[in-house]
Amino acid sequence: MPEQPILHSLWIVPLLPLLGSAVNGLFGAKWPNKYVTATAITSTGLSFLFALEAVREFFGSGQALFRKEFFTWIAAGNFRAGFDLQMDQLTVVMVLVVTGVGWLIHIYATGYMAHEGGYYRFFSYLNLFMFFMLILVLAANYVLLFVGWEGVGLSSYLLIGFWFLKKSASDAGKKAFIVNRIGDFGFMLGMFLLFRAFGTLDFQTLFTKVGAWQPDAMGRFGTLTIACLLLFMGATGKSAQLPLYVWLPDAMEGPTPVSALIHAATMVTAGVYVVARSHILFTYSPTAMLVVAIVGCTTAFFAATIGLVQTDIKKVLAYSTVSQLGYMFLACGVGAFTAGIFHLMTHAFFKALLFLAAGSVIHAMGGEQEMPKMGGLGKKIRWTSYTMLIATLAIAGIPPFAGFFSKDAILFASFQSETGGRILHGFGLLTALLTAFYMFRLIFLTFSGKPRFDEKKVHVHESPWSMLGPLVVLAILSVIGGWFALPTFFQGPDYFANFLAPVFGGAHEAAQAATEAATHQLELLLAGVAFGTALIGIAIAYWVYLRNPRKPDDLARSMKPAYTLLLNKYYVDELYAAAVVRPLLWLSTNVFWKAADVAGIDGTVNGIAHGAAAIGDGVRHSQSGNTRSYAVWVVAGAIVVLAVIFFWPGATKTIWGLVR
Amino acid sequence: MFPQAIDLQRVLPELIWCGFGVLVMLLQPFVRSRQFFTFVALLGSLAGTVAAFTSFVHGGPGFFGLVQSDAFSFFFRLLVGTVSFLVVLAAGPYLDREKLPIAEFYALLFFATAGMGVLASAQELLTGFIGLEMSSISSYVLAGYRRDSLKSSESAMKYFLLGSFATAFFLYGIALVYGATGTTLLGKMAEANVATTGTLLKLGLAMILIGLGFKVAAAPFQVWTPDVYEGAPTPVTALLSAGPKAAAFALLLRIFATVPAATQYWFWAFWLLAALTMFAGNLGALVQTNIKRLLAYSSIAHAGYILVAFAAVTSMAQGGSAEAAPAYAAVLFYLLSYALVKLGAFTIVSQLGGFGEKNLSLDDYAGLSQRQPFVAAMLSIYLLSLLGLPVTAGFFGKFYIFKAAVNSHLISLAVLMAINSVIGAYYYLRVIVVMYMREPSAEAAAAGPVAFPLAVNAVLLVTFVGTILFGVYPNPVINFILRPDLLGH
Amino acid sequence: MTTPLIVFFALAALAVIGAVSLILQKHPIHSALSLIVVMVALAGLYLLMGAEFVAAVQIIVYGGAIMVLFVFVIMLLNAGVEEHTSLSKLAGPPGLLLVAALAGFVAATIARSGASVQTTAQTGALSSTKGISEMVFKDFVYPFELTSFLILVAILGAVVLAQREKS
Amino acid sequence: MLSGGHLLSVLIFFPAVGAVALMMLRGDDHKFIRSIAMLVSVAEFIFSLLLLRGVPIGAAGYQLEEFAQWIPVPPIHYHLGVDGISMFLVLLTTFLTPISVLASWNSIQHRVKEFFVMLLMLEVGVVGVFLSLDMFLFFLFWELMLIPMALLIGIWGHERRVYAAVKFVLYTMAGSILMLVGIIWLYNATGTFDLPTIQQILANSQIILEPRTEMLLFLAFFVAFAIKVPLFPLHTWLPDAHVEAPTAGSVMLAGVLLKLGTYGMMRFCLPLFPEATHRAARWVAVLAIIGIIYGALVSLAQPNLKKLVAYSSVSHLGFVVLGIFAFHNISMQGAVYQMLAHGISTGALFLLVGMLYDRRHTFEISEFGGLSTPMPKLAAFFLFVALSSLGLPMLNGFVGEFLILLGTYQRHWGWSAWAALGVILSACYLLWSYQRVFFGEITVENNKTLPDASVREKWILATMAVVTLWMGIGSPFITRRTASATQTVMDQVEPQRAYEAAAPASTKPQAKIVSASAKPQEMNVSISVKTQAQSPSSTATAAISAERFGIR
Amino acid sequence: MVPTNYYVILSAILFGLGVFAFIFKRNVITIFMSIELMLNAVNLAFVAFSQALGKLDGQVFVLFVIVVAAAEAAVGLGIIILIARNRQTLNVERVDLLKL
Repeated sequence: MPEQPILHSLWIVPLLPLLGSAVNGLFGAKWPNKYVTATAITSTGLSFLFALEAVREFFGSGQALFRKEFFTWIAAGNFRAGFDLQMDQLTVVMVLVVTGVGWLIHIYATGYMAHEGGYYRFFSYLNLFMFFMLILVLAANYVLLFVGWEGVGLSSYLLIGFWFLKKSASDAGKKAFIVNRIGDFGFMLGMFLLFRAFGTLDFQTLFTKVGAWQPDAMGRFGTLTIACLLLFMGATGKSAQLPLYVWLPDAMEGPTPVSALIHAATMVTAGVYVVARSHILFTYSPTAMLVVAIVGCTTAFFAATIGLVQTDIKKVLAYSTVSQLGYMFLACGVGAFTAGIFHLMTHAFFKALLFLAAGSVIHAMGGEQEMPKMGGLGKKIRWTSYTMLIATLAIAGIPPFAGFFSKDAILFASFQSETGGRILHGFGLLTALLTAFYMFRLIFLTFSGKPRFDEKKVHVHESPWSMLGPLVVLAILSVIGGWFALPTFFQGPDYFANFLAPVFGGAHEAAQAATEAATHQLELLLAGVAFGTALIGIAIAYWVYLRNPRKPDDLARSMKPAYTLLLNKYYVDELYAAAVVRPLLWLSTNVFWKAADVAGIDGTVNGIAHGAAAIGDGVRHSQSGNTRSYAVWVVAGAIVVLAVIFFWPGATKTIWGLVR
Repeated sequence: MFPQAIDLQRVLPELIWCGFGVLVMLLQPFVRSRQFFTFVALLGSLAGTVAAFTSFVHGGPGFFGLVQSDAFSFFFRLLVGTVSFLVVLAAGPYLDREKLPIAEFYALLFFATAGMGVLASAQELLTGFIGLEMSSISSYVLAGYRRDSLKSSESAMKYFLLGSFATAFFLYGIALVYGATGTTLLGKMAEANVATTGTLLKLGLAMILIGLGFKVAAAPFQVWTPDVYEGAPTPVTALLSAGPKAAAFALLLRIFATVPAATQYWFWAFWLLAALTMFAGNLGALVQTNIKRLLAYSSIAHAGYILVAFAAVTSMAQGGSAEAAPAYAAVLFYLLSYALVKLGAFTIVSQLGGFGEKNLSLDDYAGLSQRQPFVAAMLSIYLLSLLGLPVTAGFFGKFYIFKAAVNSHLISLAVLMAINSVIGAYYYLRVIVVMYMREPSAEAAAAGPVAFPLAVNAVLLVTFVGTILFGVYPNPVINFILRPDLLGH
Repeated sequence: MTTPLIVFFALAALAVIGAVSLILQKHPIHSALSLIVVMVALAGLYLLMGAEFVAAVQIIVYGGAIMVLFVFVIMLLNAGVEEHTSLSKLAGPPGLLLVAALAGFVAATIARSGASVQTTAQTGALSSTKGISEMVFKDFVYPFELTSFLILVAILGAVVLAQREKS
Repeated sequence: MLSGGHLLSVLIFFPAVGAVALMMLRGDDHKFIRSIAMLVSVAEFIFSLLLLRGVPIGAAGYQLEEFAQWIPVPPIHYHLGVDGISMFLVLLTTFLTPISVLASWNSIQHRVKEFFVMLLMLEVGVVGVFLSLDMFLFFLFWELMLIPMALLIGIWGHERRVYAAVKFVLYTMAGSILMLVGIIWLYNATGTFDLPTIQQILANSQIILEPRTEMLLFLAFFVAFAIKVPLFPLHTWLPDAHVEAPTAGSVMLAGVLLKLGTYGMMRFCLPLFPEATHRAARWVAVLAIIGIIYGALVSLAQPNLKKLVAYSSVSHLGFVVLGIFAFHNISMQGAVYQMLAHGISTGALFLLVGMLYDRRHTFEISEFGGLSTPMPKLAAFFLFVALSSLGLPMLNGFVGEFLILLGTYQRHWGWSAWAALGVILSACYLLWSYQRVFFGEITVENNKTLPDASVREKWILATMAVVTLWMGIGSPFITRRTASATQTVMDQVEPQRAYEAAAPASTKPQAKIVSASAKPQEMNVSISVKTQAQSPSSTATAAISAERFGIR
Repeated sequence: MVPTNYYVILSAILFGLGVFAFIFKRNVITIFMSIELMLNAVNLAFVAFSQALGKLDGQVFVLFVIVVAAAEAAVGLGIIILIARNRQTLNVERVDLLKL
């Protein structure tokens, strides 16, 4: 019995949800819902508790990094991939977020899904997701991380397509998986390259080995740069960045708790996590960093613009998620990994809350998701509306809500970064403005104003406490979640940064240095600017949607092309369909299969066969049955034999003998 | 006193066979019982076969070197003896079914066998010629044995006309060789000075090759084969495909084993004949729907394979006969395996043919595996052996020929042979497919299984066991035919 | 031009003419007769070469027995003028060409290789019938005996084939 | 000189005995026949488990050898032996046979006896191929297994069965006959059919094949194997054979027979003709990659479920071939693992397709749709298997693919990158077809009432699933045992790094990578050092090949 | 004295004519005759050679050939009679039941 029992059997943390999933999957079909609920909640809850205990022990042990190899999973030649788990501060954040938020959402789901068919299936999938997500964040090497990576993809596939009777749902699930696969393609190649370069994929050894290298200069595509970019390709897939973000909006086909857990709080942040986890590699490659920053920034802005006009409440949230993830990458890209993770955490809180609240709204509306058909719900479902309002304030970046601090940290860091900092910062602000605008648009459209639905048909009702409870908890978190960074505004330390310092050592130092360099005023100024923009955004939203509700349609009419463009999400899906999907299908069907395979290769083979048959028929017809012809054949044969014997090369002498 | 006993002993099998032939003829007017004749015939062919042993034990040249009783002739005597024995077994029921006179058949069979024996042991061209004629003329008659069948008589006519046509070539060849070398003794020919008499000898040998090429149905002399095989009574077809062919090959082999000039001149001819014959046989068989005809074509193809080995022999024999030993072995073993298989297959065909040989088309074999599983299995085994699949004698036969060909660097020929065996696979499979993968026709199912009398089953058993045995354990045969004194020196 | 040569050419011409007429004649009987002419001519040539015995056999067996058999069969089947069908495409011009090529080639080859056979012949002592008999009954007794069986086969075959069916 | 009894002979001939026993039985008592067949195949499987004990971990060379004179001239021996690679392939065979017996429990209703006889004879042939160390013996079994398979397809298959069967046989024969020529040619060169001896002779360069000859020999063997695999342009027999074959036939075909090709490459092409292999490698790799992508795309286009699976194996086997011809011990290990994994998962896929066929008597995807409503269990299994086949981590498919790509990348990053596209595509076609078959509303009326998996089917699928999972997690159990064997192959094919010289001109970034990292070179050094240690003879060959490459 | 060559060439010509006749006559009997003609050509060659070589065996061969010819004649004519009986024709071209 070691002094840290749980820490030394860390596997139990992921294993519990797996057990829950297996139990529910195998036996749940015949069980009443309450057993299923019990299994699911207890398994995830326990795993949360164990996680807490493990964290406690980890800090108790006081070591920078806890790492343990449980068993070898793949071994070939000098390659070894083990079932190795590790724990450090970064892991702590992730694990707690995953298990904690996950658990809350489980509880929420018990209420939300209560009347759905396939209840057991749902929770089995959800637990499975928890398992893979925990593997992802606990993994001590890239291969095991990849297990979680693919696994969460799978579970998201399953959960998005949970209502498999709906074609749109199963389509969305398939799309999610395949798009992720495209990212994974890059991720795998990245791993291969790393292994080729360093001969290992263990975080510890690999990162120490990197230390021996000198960084790739800006614009130089050395091993590290390529490796980072490949890894980042995976990240774009998983975290829905340009150009692979397309699956996330569709993913809203899944039940809302799923959207909250997977497509807001946890899975989609995996990409950010990976980048943060491999920050050493990235810091060694400014090029890659820049790429990350640009992609993040662009995505943030791009998604925000789309979010402006979406009418489906979940779609709006989806695009805002994409946009927020963009922020996180922006943070990583400018070297402020701490800020990135910080935002990741706060985002997990308020975005989960947003989704859950939205779910509660939908629940209240009896499945209605179109905001134009809502309105005036504020009075009817107070808890929901207030919690959602908190979350909105948080995401809009209104102090003292959590979002403000994290977003501010990011904007500040981007402003600081020497490569194109101003531009990045500018776009960041703009995005903040848009975010504030469309989020309050959502709020106003949903909760205030006149009801735009038939009150007789729809009986709006507040959700059960099993759903509201999590909302409240998350609301609290969304408020206080950012206060770690509060002291920085009074020259105090950034607790969160210090906490993560052991992990982001180098990078953090850099950030610190920057902070020192930057005058404190500047920081305050920037914070103020950010706050201002947020307010402006809110103001516009208020002006447009509450003061004069005609306005939106006028605007839409006045700038029709832009509006339609945004409404159709820049036609990216259509573009992909036209440029990739359909050509590929056409090619495979008509060229590869019908033409090359059937006609070409098989045709040739059969052609040979038929040719042989034809010749055979010829031979057959030489059998005229007429003795005289046969005699001629014999004579012909005689001549052949004579000719061969006399005139074949080697017998030429005799020819001359004849003619002479 | 001449001839000495030893001379007689060295041709004992032939004497016995001829003797039995005469005996049967003499008994024919007095005995009515058909079984009796069958018994005598079995006895005779067996006796001759056994006698082959004694004449092998007291081996050596006989009649001033006209004949040579050695391992080689022993092997072929044994082969033709067994063949005739099996043919007797198979023919008995057939003749009863077709209501054909039996004694004459056996007598002719005996003389034919004797002729083959002579061919196998002849060491002198004219003796060989006589042997050839004995076997040929008797087979002409046998081919036309079903007198009132148009097909049978026609096949007899074609066989006879073309056969004697080819014989004339053969004979002319002998004459020219005689003129060139002043002798017809193969042994003496070896000493003949090729340089002075080159052209004439070459022409003579070419003519001989033509004559024998006809007998072994090498393309383009193969034209007669399908017609004759189809028309002749099936047991006779079995005999034709197994016996005379083997005997003719024996003479061919002996000639250029002993006459260096032949080895020297014949190589390319064999190369070409082999290629042509393989393709003619296999391609022709592709489109056949009459099983007898199909097998006829396949036997052409197999003649082609054997000729490949001949080409190998010729190209190896440059380096002395010892070099060529494996190739000889290949030829001999192939002839053995082939004879067994063809006998078995044709026996089944003759039995399934029914009265007047009506059911010969592939369609009559549809779903045979369900009507008569064992017969179908047997036939499939034979076909697979012809195809050259493992654990059948045919596999080793083909393997040895490939080996011979590759040994003598005839890669091109080997590849051609490979291609051909694939083509061959197609039509052999076709028969198997029909038997196993198609449902029997209504009337066939109604007719029920054809009875297989004991004698026929005996034939099948022998051929089957032989095929499998030599397919798993060819050692005894191989060891025997690989002996250095195969050709008695 | 010595006497033997003249005789040779005369007989050769006769033989060839006979052979040609065998081909040209429409009626089998006439063909048979022209074949007999050829045989007689050949017998003459044998005599010229001093092979009396062979010549005699040629006349007696061939000209006598065998051809009589032919004529007999022709009569038996009272075969008329042969109908001139040409169903075989091959046996038309191509056949002609091939045959010409073959015959020409053989003849030419032999003519070329003439040197190989020595042309002087010892007549007289050699052509003794005694010598032949000795060979037949000593050196070649085995094939000779076999021929007896061959004849048997022939008889048997003829009987089997030609006898009228009882049933 | 030989150890360990006659286990191998038993393994080869026990099913034959069983088959004979079956033949003796009366034809009409189907149940009895089935159970006997089941009994035999299970017993065989249990015997084969003894191999695990017989082949110690890390032992190089062949174990449990059996050696007996068979035919004096040419010297043909009855020489059996097993190493890490063949052992697991044998295990795969003996495992899949009872599964197929079980799978054809009800679906085979006419000529039951013959069916099981054929199945067992097939097992005999396959096991024989894997275990024989004498080339002649190898060829004999190779041909032997042809007929049972052809009959399985041709008698118990579907509509176009005859065409498929004949096509299958002709294709295979076309290759194998040439291989026979090659074998004999090799015999002429070395004077023996004994594989280890020949390897010795060639490795010690007692006989040096001149490049052209070696290449021809290599091709003679390679084509035969490539047809079996099937490699890209030679694959067209496969879809027909698979679609027409009965379920058990497909399982054996996909599960085992295809592996014979890749096994042959490992066992013959690489060790015997290293230089030729090296020269051919890049072309083979190109074909393999084409096969991977092409197979995937074509299966993407298939309206026929079984054909889809068939084409998917073209794609998967492409990975194996690539792994073999990348000459990296990791990829080699991966190739072996992928063989086994593919055997299991594709076998399972065919089983499932067969179960669907038993219910609906069609393979047309359009005929299905929404099936997970009536049959959730079957749907779940299908998803599971599909995931394993598309290489989801923690399932068997991943390990093989990952190792192959990883290993290949170490030598030719380009190949690996192209091949990795197959990973994306496999997800596409499998998930798309799965969606069309199982998701959505039920479109066809008589799909509404289909029964879910029966007990028997559940047992089959459960076993498969367990193995799949186990192979996905416990891979070292296998890789540890195959390591030494694959290493041997590597040493034989790669006596020295002459290949670097012959490697395709690397594109710009790769050059950078190589320059940037010191690691790979170190690895190479270590490997080549190991080579020196393990096979001292190899240096000679090294020299030869070196100057040969110099010539080229 | 006549050179042997002349005889042999004559035999070659006769042989050729025989072949010619075999192919270009339709009547079975005549065709058979042409075979006899060819055999005669052979005989001529034999005798010529034997005389040239000064050996008797050539003449012995001639005897054998004649015997064989007789045998063939017997059987052949038997077959011809059979054909004539079955087919009511002597034209070989009409006897083509077996074909393809």
